[in-house]
Amino acid sequence: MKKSRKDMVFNLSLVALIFIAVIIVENIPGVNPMLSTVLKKGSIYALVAVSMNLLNGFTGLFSLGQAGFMLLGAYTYAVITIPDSAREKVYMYVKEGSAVSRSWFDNIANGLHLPEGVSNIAIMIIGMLAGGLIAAFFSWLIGLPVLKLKSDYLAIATLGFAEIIRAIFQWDKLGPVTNGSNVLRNFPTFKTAVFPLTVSAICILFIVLLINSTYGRAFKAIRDDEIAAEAMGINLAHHKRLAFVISSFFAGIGGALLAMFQNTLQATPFKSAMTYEILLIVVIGGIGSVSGSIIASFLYISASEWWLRGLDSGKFLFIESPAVLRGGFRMVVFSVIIMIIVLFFRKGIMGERELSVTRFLNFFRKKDGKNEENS
Amino acid sequence: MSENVLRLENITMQFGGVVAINDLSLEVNKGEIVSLIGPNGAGKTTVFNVITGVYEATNGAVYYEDKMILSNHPQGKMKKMYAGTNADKFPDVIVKTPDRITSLGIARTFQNIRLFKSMTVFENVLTAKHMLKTSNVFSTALRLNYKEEENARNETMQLLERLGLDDVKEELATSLPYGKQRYLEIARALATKPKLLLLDEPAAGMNPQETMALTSFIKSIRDEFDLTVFIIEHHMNLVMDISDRIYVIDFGKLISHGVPEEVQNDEAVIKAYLGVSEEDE
Amino acid sequence: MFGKLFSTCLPYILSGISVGGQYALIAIGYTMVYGILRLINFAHGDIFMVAGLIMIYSNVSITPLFMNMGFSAESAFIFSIIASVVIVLVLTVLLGLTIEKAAYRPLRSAPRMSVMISAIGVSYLIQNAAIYITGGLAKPYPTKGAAMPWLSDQITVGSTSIKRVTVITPILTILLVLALVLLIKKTKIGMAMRAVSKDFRTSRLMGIEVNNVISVTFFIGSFLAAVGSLLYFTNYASVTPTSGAMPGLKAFVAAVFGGIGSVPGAVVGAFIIGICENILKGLDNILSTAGVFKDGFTFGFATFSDAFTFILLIVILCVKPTGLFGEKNTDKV
Amino acid sequence: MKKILAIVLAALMVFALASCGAENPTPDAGGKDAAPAGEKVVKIGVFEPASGDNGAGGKQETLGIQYANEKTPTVKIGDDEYKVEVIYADNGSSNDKAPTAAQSLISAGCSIILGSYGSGVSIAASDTFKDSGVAAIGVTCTNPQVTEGNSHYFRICFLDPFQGTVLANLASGEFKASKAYILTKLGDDYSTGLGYNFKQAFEALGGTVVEESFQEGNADFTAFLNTAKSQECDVIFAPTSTEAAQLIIEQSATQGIAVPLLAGDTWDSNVILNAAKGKDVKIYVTTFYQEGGNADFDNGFKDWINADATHLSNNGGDDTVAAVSAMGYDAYYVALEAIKAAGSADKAAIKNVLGSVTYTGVTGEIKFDETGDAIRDTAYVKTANTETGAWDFVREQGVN
Repeated sequence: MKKSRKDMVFNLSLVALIFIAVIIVENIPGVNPMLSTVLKKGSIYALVAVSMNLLNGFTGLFSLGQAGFMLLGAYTYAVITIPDSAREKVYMYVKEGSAVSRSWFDNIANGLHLPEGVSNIAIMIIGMLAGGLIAAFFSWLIGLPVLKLKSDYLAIATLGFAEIIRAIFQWDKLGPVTNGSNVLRNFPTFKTAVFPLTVSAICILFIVLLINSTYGRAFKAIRDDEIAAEAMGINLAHHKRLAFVISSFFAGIGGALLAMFQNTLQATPFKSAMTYEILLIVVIGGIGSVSGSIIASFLYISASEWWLRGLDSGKFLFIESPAVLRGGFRMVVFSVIIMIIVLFFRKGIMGERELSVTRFLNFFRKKDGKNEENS
Repeated sequence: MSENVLRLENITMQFGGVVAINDLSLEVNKGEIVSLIGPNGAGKTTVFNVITGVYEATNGAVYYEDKMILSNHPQGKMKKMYAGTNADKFPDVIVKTPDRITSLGIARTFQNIRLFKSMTVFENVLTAKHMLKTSNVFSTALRLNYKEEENARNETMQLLERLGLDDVKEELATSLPYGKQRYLEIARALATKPKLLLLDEPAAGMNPQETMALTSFIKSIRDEFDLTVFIIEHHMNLVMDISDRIYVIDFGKLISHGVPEEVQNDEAVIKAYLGVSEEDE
Repeated sequence: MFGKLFSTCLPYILSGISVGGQYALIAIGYTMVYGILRLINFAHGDIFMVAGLIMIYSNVSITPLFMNMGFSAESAFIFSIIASVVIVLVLTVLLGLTIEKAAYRPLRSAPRMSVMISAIGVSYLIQNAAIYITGGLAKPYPTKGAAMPWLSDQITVGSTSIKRVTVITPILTILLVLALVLLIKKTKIGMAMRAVSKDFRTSRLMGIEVNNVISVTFFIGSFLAAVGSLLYFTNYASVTPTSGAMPGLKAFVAAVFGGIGSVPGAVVGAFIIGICENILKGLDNILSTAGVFKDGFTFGFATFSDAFTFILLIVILCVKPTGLFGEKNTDKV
Repeated sequence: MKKILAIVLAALMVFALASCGAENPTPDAGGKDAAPAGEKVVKIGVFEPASGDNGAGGKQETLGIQYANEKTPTVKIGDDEYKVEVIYADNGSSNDKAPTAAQSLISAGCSIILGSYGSGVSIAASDTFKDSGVAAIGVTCTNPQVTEGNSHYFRICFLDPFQGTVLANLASGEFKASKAYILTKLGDDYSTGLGYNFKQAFEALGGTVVEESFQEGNADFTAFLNTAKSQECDVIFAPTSTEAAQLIIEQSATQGIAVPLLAGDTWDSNVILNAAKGKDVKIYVTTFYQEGGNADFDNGFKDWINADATHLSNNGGDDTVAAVSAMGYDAYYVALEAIKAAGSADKAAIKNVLGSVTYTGVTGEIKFDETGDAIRDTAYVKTANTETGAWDFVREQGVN
């Protein structure tokens, strides 16, 4: 009890510290703006990775539908929140124009005399929640047939589901809602990394609380041994669906955040490669570790978007060799690192453990001890 | 006076062309300890799997506290292949998943220990308490159910103390010695607050001393938790010691039943056991 | 009326059969590996793509060799194609075996999820390496001019003109499959394969060299993928690093549809998927020819030509999880 | 073992962070850092795809910029001679990679951005440029949505409505077509946008259209071409990337498609010429520049391409001058003009004057209207000569 409370205080103060640091860093002129980009994308991927971990790591359901649910969340968000004044331009290739309007919200906001900043935040939150709920609803629907399937069949069925969703969203008959395969834009977006960090932190906190609750134990029981879990009175279908729906809800929110991050939205990038990317983040972080997924997300995004970019453009650290370090080399190095982790460090960074102050201290204490022995 | 807790009627379990249980009927009365024995491959575990809903019986019905909880008759392809009897006796089809059976008050242990590998001893037992919770997923995540959670933890602690597992409660379940793992499985089953406990070879792998301890342990929990116990076992000493009544099956068929002495002297039983070993060697 | 409808449908069906044959050759690799290792070899589609790239690069580098030997440009090209075909087959098989050895063998006792993740990682690696090597651009397959002279000739079936490879593909596929079925049914190694797919551990106890059997499986799978790649890219003459992903997934679905582990099942499934997908692409046209769609109305079926495969997958998994020819496995409690 | 690994990993991270700090310096420090001996540097960012579906086109556009940079590596601001450093970022032809690629240019301290080939990525990166206050010059992104409603995105090429109309005029005038088949790629703004504009114009001219679209990664176009054939369309319009174009050309030759294939500026590439060579196909494209339009540029560019194997392979293996290369070349000089006009390397100053910059380049006179679009009223129509494997000039075509 005492130990876990100590950890909680530690973790919360760590989160608070990070927030303060981010706010300070973002406001210092001259600090590399790439840092802010990495924080934004990293926090979004952290949320999506943790939600995938809830399913794959904690419940033992190997689902590859993450990109599909993100797509649902992203589109719902965009379609709901584009201001009516911009719709005509956005839906310019759709004969019927946009079938959705946000006048209901604008009327309420005007009626309440909300200042623009507040109403903007409000519609963003409504849009995100709607995105999460739509994703959750579809996951419930698809969960009815596919959750009965065993491991790899489930994986391939959810992968297929994501592809189906992508095709539906590109269908021109749905143009008045989805704008067909054309780009959606002009929806409200965030400017600072504080917004996605806050949203992700709240969502991840909820997931952590869930994992540590009696439901979380039931999920882990299903992962460890389905038959024993069932014999202990845990309804498999119900709990699997619950994990699936909750995971998809947060994937939907993550998708909405990703739409904001990208400023524009199209269905094309939400393909299986995106799911694989998130899965690999989960693997690097450690399947079954929330803090692992978070650390891995930030590491992955910083490395791929920032630190290793030099590998593509001929200059990296002290090496200058345009013939070898050309376009695509970064991703080759990256995938080799991933394969090494998958093959030789199968537990990833954290294994199934979580970041904790006691373990942190023990780590150094033991290490010191070792050093003493050596010397 | 002796009230039925569990009653099987004409249960037949057929996998493809193989009849694993053939027209088996038996009953377990309240407060009794009843054993199910038979040579290897006789279909004992299959009986447990049928009772707990893991397998759907091909034909027959299961009653719990005189209420029909499972019932089936040959359907579809099985209609033609069915090799058993009494195909028309059970018109109803009642199917329940194992968790529903457990929530009725029937808990079980497994022959090949199935603990939750990644969890500690304490968590293993606590997880079994999940079934009894009344709060929904949101209130649990937001910790609005803290009273219930605390109760569950306290009860788990008591249970561990009673079974002598409190000193290892923070250890990983799979790191325990074999015998303790068996006790943990029983503790986990007890955590669901059952009325009927199904034990699948609880003494497998134990030495004579341990087996003796287990015998008295089972008797004591029966009294303490007001249980009825249905047990599959190979250790004859334990069976003879503990059982109020014994059922013997071979090739899925009931070949004998009665109090220990009767069964011990039954020609059919002796033949079944010796016969099999002859063929084996 | 029906004559017109038939001539409208025919080209779709023909290209469906052709692409179905190519899917079939990939699907066999999936179904055999899954049958034995219970592993979806996500990298299989990429092996197929790499086979295409090997063809391109080896042809480019070998043609000058023959020219230096004094052959005319024309014949140098043809010799080079023939030599390249051999190189493609050999290198693709080597790649398949290497992947098995490096990425799957070390994880043989690991949980299934780990192996699958490793497969996804390999696929990721191959695609990224291909992007690096090709510079991310589509590479034209050597079919032009005198190259692949016989396969890419035009022939006329009914009223449609198609490449000869379209007709050759299904025939070659069926011949290869017959040979493979014979191999599995009649030879010793085939028997070992069947044993391993039934029960991994017991086979090992019975003295079967399981690792050898698995290697043979990967050998056959990669070989057929290379043949499939030759046929596929002769038809669709350009290779991109992601060329293998979709055909790979579709071939896997075909394998599931036909009943995973069953070679004839995979072939039947592949043809069904190939034909359905192509008909779907032309369904708007067919329906308006038939008079069902009037006044230029279209539904946009083509949008769902890829998604259809997955709809089919989900339906088959829900209705008959074992596929058309699959066998049922029950878990023991 | 684990611990050592963890420590090594942590050390690597710190190291990487530190080295990046040095490698991607802040805009102010940039000049001094990269160029020793007090040389002043102004940075131009090139936001182009080097991989993905539009990789081939993006590389050719980049070549034009590279060539221009090598020809004119310095710019005079006031009295100071500044070195022009070109920074490249690959947007992977993909909208989800675009914002980070754009951000990497900004964090490298670019004063102005050129690109991108492909409208979708330009739209996706637009807000990133806007937020940082840097101006961007679209080289060949023709979708109206790129410049519309903002003050930082300019472009030197014509727009889809213009190009669509030109092509529709061509179809109905030159080929007397009354029914057109339009094949676009799902999720590609360039493709769907141009397809839409063509349809509008063609229907206004009294024609009818059959529209279909294909999924990304589709390799089998025979089904689509069959539809075009059996619907008896007089012309096929396929505004696609060159990747798909190769396959469309190859397969329409096999299917014996006799009607002309029409396409927009993307098809003006030697990839198309190579695919069409020796085949029985008729291909017509509209484009920005006709090889031979400026002999000095053509010869210089060809020599430059032939001198370097990497350039040659980036240009698709031969020395054909793609229109996008010429456009890239011009864009670079427009950027230099803007820097000169601003009199500083400051991105805000450049943005303010960019709208009023005029320049006469190899592709003609470049002048911006109030939305930031180039004022252009002619396009060049070319046809692929399947025997020589070169473009034949057809004519200049305007809207009327």
